[in-house]
Amino acid sequence: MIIPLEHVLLFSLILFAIGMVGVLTRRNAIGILISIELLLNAVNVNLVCFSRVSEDPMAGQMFAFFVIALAAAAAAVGLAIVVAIYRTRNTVQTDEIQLLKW
Amino acid sequence: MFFGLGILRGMNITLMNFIRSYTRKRGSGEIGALTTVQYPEERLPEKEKFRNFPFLIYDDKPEDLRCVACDICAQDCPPRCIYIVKETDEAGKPMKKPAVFDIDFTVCMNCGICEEVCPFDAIFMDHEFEIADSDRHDKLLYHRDDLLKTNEHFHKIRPNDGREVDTRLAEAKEAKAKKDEARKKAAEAKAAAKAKAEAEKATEAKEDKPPETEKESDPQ
Amino acid sequence: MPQLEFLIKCGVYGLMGLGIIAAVGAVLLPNLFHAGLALAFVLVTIAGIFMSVGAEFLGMVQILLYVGGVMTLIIYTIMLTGRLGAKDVRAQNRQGIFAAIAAGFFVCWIGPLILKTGAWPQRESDSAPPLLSVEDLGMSLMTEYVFPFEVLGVLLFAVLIGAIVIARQDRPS
Amino acid sequence: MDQMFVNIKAALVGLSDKVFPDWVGVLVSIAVSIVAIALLGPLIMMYLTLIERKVVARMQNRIGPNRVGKYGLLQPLADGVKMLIKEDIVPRNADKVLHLLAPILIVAPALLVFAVLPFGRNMTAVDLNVGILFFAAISSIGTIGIFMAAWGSNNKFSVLGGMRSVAQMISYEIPMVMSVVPVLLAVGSLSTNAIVEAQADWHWFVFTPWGFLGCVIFFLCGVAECNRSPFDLAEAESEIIAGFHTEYSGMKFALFYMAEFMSAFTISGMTTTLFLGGWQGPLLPSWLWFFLKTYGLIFIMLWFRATLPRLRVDQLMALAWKFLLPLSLVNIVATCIWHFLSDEAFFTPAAFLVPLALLVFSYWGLMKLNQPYMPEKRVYPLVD
Repeated sequence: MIIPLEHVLLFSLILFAIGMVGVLTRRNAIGILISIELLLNAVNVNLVCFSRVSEDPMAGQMFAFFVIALAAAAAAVGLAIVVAIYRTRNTVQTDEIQLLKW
Repeated sequence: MFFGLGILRGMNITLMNFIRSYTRKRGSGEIGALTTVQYPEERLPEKEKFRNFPFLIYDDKPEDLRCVACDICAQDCPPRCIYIVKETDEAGKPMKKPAVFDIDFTVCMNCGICEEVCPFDAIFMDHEFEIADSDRHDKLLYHRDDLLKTNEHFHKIRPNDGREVDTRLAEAKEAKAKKDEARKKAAEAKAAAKAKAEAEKATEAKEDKPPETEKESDPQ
Repeated sequence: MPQLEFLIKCGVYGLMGLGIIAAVGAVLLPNLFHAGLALAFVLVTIAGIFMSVGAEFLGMVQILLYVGGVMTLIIYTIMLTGRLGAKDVRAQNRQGIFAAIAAGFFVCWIGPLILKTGAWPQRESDSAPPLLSVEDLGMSLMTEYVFPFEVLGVLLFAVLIGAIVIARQDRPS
Repeated sequence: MDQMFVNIKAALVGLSDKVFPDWVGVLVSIAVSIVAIALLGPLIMMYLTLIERKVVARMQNRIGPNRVGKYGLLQPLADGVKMLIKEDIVPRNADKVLHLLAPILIVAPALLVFAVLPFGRNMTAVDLNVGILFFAAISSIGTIGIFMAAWGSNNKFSVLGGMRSVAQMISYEIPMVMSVVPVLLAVGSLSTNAIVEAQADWHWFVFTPWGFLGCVIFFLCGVAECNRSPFDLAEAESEIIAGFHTEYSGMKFALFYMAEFMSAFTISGMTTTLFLGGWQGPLLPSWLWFFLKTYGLIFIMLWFRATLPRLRVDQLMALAWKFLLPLSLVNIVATCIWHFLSDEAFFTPAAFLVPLALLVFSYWGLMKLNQPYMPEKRVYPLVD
């Protein structure tokens, strides 16, 4: 590690907090998805940095790898849902999508 | 049958063209030979049927051009790029000659209608096409003297048309000469008849006979 | 060579700073297209941090999958769903203050905990830090982590089909 | 001769080591590589434009540019001057920042890829151990730049072109990466240097059945990736003006142009590295071999451009998803078969013929499956 681990952890913490604010405040469904990607990436930074200092360096990187793949999957399905909602409701603002079934 | 065979065949054609452009002589007309003409240095021979901007024709000296300023071409010009003012003599009487004959080449669309409608074979389409200039307002507005070209020039660029026009003009001239002669003869005859009539009158003043020959001798 | 190390350190801290600024942009920018691009920038900086801690493969995968794949998908959807730069559409809902308080509380709670924990394992002393080669990663994917790997394959396959089914326009009658 | 450039760089670094402390030497070494690549990229681009115009002209029985300098050799400079002094127009309702950033964001990845190209023996700027992945990752960043250009211009044609371009790039990236996998299987490394080293002694991968197919797929996908004819739907002049760079003029347009030509070069260079043995070759210096092979591939690109008409959108997508992708997947299987049959020898008849049979069979099958619907030829009995 070229910089102390605490600093990376703080960085990822701030990133996570920012992503959290985004998830809580965005109206647009795609904006929420963007913020969720931020959260996942903050976690990934942690995983990779821990793998750098741990005795078993493989685990952290593997988990980060799986997280990236899962995030891609989540984004694909989430965006498909957003497109489907946009087709039927003609909006992607989450507070305008109030019906449970349409 | 083989997926992509057509593509390979097409690529073979372009490759052969690529190779032949080096091996075959430029301008030889063979397949694959370069067809480029390096324009300002080399030119293709001009075709006789090529038509471009109009010019005014004169026969011997620039003063007696064929144009009579009849204004037909100016009237028939689709973009109205011809402007004619008749020349006047000292007395202010219009003459059969243009004082101003302007053609705006920025407007002219090279249709050749002026040539077709001219009853006096005075305006023809030229082969001149390199008229580019840096000033589009003055340099491309051609005045009478810029437009004047000799009949020899016309023969040079369009020999067949020149010959045809010349024979037509010669015929017309001949016809005119014949007509003039006829008119002259008629005038003479008229004069003679008049003289005769006067003489007769003089003689018949005594005999009181009405003159009849005068009407019959009228040439037209 | 301490001077070079200093330069690299500066670079990494710079990347982190830029990443946080871009993350703020990704969350707050009213125009979603700009937000998406800011997120792409965050992802690139994170890839840079991965590279700097020796996870080259992961950094590259991050760029390839996230910037090349997910971001393209997100921007594509942003463009498809329209009404982008409309001034009258609010980007944020009314929970801004509460969210900021919650996030601030979160940071104030965890941050000191991180700083107080003095005993983070450090590997500064290792002259040749263990860089994981791509071969190692591949081997462990095929041995130790083969089950999650297979499950991931099935999941991605399901996602592929599911996304098509959900987003498809014309359903056969 | 072979190590000419390497020696020059070593001499420069040695010179700085005499004067400055040793850490400056590292920086000098980095700077030399960066400057060399930053000069090489635009230079290659400039002369590629000339080569393209010349070659395409010859294929169409014309001469091509020959006025500026001997054989038109100074034409790129004249073009450059023209580009620089042109008016730089930004549309009124454009997103100004994106409009400005997009060309930079498109050029930068195109130039970055040069870093992992092995130009000759010991002539890789950065010998990353994930070189191929770096290439794939960096060239996928270009899509973001295209999006920015398309959306920032605030122009219908730009957005249409950008959408087309991105759809095309995503689709073709998949068979492209898949066609690289056989090489990685055979070499066991992602480093470009290791791949070239593995192809010593004429063991070029293009001489194996899977390598030949992989080479063709990779090259075709590469042509599509850098939006060159016949896959240039994104900038189809007759349909959508110039696609995503419709609103660009002057130097910003030149940057797009530069990115296109530089990625054409890097695609060719990567194909050379992966399948044609890179800088391996007898007699001539290694870097000359690399450039010879690369320019040969670029000639094929120009040849495509002079021959083939533009594809339709559905044909383009069908080619990528229904033909190239399955074929490249089969190719991976064929490589595995080759690997186990050949038993570490490069050429054994069984290891050669079995994958060949598999590939020919799957090629034929895919061709049959992809047969487009052809309506029966209409007969007009009353006419004849």
